[in-house]
Amino acid sequence: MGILNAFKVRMNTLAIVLIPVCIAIDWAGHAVASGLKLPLFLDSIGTVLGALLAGPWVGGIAGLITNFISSGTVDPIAAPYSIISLAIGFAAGIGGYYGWHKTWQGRVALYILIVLVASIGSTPLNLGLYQGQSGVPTGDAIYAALVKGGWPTWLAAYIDEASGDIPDKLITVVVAILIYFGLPNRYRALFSVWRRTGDEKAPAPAPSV
Amino acid sequence: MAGGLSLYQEGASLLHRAHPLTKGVFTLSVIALAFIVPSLYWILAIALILLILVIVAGVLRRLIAVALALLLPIAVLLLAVQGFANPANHTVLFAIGPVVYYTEGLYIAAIAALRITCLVVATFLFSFTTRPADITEALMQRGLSPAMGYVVQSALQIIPQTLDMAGRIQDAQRSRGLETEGSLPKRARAYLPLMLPLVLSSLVATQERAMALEVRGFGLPVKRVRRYEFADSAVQRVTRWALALAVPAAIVARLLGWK
Amino acid sequence: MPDISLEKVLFSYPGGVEVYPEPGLTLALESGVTALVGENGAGKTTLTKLLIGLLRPRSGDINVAGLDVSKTTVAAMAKTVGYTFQNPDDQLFERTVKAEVTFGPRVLKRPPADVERGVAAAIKACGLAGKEDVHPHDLGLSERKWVAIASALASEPSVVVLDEPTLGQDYPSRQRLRELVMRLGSEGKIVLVVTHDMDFVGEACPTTVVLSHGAVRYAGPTSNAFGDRALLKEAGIEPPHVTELAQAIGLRQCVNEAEFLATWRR
Amino acid sequence: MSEPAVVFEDVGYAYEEAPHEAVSDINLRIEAGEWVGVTGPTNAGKSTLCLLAMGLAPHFFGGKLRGKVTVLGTESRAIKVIERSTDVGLLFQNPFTQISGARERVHEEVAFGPECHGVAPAEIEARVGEAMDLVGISALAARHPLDLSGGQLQRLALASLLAMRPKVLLLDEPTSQLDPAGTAAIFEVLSGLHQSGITIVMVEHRLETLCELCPRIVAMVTGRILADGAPQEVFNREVVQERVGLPVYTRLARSAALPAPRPVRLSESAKAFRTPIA
Repeated sequence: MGILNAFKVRMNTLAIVLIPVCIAIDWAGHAVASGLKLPLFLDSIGTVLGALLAGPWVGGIAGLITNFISSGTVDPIAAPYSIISLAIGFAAGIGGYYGWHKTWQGRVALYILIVLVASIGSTPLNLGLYQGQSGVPTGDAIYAALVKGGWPTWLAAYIDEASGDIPDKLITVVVAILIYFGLPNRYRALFSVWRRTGDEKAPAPAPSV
Repeated sequence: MAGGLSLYQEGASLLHRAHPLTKGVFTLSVIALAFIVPSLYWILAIALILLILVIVAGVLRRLIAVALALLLPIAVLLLAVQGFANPANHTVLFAIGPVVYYTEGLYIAAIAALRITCLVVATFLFSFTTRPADITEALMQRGLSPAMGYVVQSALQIIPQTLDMAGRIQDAQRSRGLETEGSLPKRARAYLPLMLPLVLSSLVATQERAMALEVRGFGLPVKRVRRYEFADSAVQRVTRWALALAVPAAIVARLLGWK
Repeated sequence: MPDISLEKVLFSYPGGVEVYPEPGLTLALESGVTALVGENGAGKTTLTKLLIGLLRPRSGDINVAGLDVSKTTVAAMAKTVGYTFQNPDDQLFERTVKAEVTFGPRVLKRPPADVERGVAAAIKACGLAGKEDVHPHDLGLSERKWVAIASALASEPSVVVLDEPTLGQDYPSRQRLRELVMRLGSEGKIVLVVTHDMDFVGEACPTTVVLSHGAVRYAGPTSNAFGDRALLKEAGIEPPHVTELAQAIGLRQCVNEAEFLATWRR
Repeated sequence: MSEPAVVFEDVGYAYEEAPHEAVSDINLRIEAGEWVGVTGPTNAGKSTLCLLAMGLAPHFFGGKLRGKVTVLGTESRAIKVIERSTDVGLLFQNPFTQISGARERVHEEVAFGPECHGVAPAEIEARVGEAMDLVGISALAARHPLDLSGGQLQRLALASLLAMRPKVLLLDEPTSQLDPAGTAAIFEVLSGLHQSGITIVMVEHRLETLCELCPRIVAMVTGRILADGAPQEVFNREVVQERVGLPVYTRLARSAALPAPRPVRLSESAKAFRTPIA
């Protein structure tokens, strides 16, 4: 099946070294956003960028470990959501494999896919952990209003979660794609070995002399 | 400049000395059990055990500082929303004008908040008493690939380095006239000029770092050297198994009607 | 009135010791090219950051080209001070050299005609003509450094701060840098060069300030700056190669090649 | 006659998708125990020379290699970089990218390479102690690598290579990002290594330093070798002076119209300037 080809990856040293860098970009993306007091998390830019550059495994593992590390250092509640970050990395990697980030329709599709993965995946976790709330005050206000209005809790929980994911993932995907196309060609090429099949050679970055 | 990212605090307590795997299994099992056990009393019992261990480990004060900042907003949000809007609500606790607050929601929110507290406390307890390098080393001794071990370890160091870089970049861009304060659109426009240099430099460094690793033989298919041994004991092995088995046992008990 | 003045400036980093010991740093700089030298941790970079307001002193006054720094935002200071950091990669982010160099004047909202003139002049002065459309990261480190210098010059600032501009530069590049700072100095700008490169100091900077452990140990003509051996050692300074040669053959102190040749011929 | 350390035979190399070769027509033979300085302006191909000797070009970069690069008797095409790493070490410009990032103590960082090679623990310990001693960072053994200064980090990176017991060291502008104190410390270590018989190939653009340290200099321009020989020989050639530049001393002697061969080092220069012109 075609889609599985995206996962047939040779992890060379470069791909392995790229993963911690993507994790650090996830962190920095969030730190810079909170430094500027932007009302968004923006903590998966590295995951999406890594997936677009080097495939679903790099993106997925970066997402997974970003969450593991946050859980162990600043926010233990992030731990169960590691699985969602893994899925976001996979989704972006599959989109990247098919080159969705290169066309306008594709970019919209990539965004929608990531929002769906994030919101559908997080809802059951929110139900188990928070009785369906998302822990974000505005989303939780919507949740309270909907439940009060007689909506089923799972649907209210989904809308609560999605209300946060829709703007956050929009900016995440836009920023990741802007960064991707802001890179010099040789760096895009450097990490794109995974797109080729059967070719063992890395492409051509001229080193700074 | 910061070293690696870690909450670890030197110590000699029972928890500090325990095998990393014992602590890991304990943490995961306790968190799972907190969400499986059926009633408030059971959760309180788990919380009590955790509290005792926190005191034993000598990290009570630090734990309160970090955990409270995290848990307080969540607890408030849960108590406010669930007491007000939960499908099970029917016993009125109090009413302020049109806003009615219910007992059932309060109880449900309290249980959820306590479970999250167990999750947070157990995790911090683990982080406070276990060196990150020990976790990866212990896992690698049990078959985690050296590549994954490398990824986790180096991420812990690259993160603080990258955050330092973010500070330098902010200085550099502000010196060019970039505004990082003011209205939301103004601040939002500063995001890319702050992020892009960081991403570019990080990726450039990736190439050289990959070469530097190959130059040191990283990735050679050799039998891994154990960097150090962890003290283990029969008691710890039994504890690990008991804790690991307690989770499926509790699930089965719940399915059989444990209330 | 001097063009830059610091008056009893005290500063410490959070949790750190005083960078400038009591009664604080007092220093006056005139227009022209001044080298700021001293050992690592002497307080050189802290000083330059204080000048543009990135760091705020706990007490004391700082005036730069008629501006009271304490009453001015960093963004407003950027109109007057062009600052080039040591590592160009901490600031490069645009897709072309031209866009990168234009960024500063653009966010400073200079009139389009000024932007165009400043950018064109900066690109030319930094030897980047013909490379306007290249991605900055497709250039080598030394050329990226030139892009950062051009970015600082593009807003036509009256004060220019260069942090370790010669690091990693080859000979032709250093020559161009020398010509550039000397020209800026002769145009009446205040140019402050933070460096460990004493050959460059001797060739390009008529005035030198030696900072050691947060205190000004020497401020005056560069030609007399390399006399006190003990001070040089303390401030981590290796005198210029020319000075060593002059000393070896018993000539009076020389700090650059022209001076050496003139003295030797006599 | 012992086997040469590094041999380039008619080597040309183009990075993948690059329109031109980065280096061309390189013929170079470096004997075991030599200390060779490589210099030249930006884009001369100096770094590429190191990458070729290490085997990173073409193994890491792909691209097209003509001719033969043979290091310690093995042609670069025939051996992977990770296998080569026991005999050949490459030190880069930036100290921060060279620490593995996976170790929390200086001594553990030094042990990283030998561990990758599966060296026995007792042997690793001995090598780590020896390597830290050689570069003078034993006192920092228990520190976190990221707490070190740039100069200390670069010495740590060097110790990490030495712990692999290389016979050939390639250094690509090892001190260009360091201050004078850090630079002096590195060069002192290198002098010691040269004494002990290690072959050193060092890219450096500070010509005065190069002339003081290296008995042999290779000057490159636009991917080709322009001159190869003793410092005085190389910097007395007109073409080198035009396209690479001169050490301060040689330039002064030239400006003063001192007779050739002009001095390249401080001591010779002092002598030359003291001698009255006939």
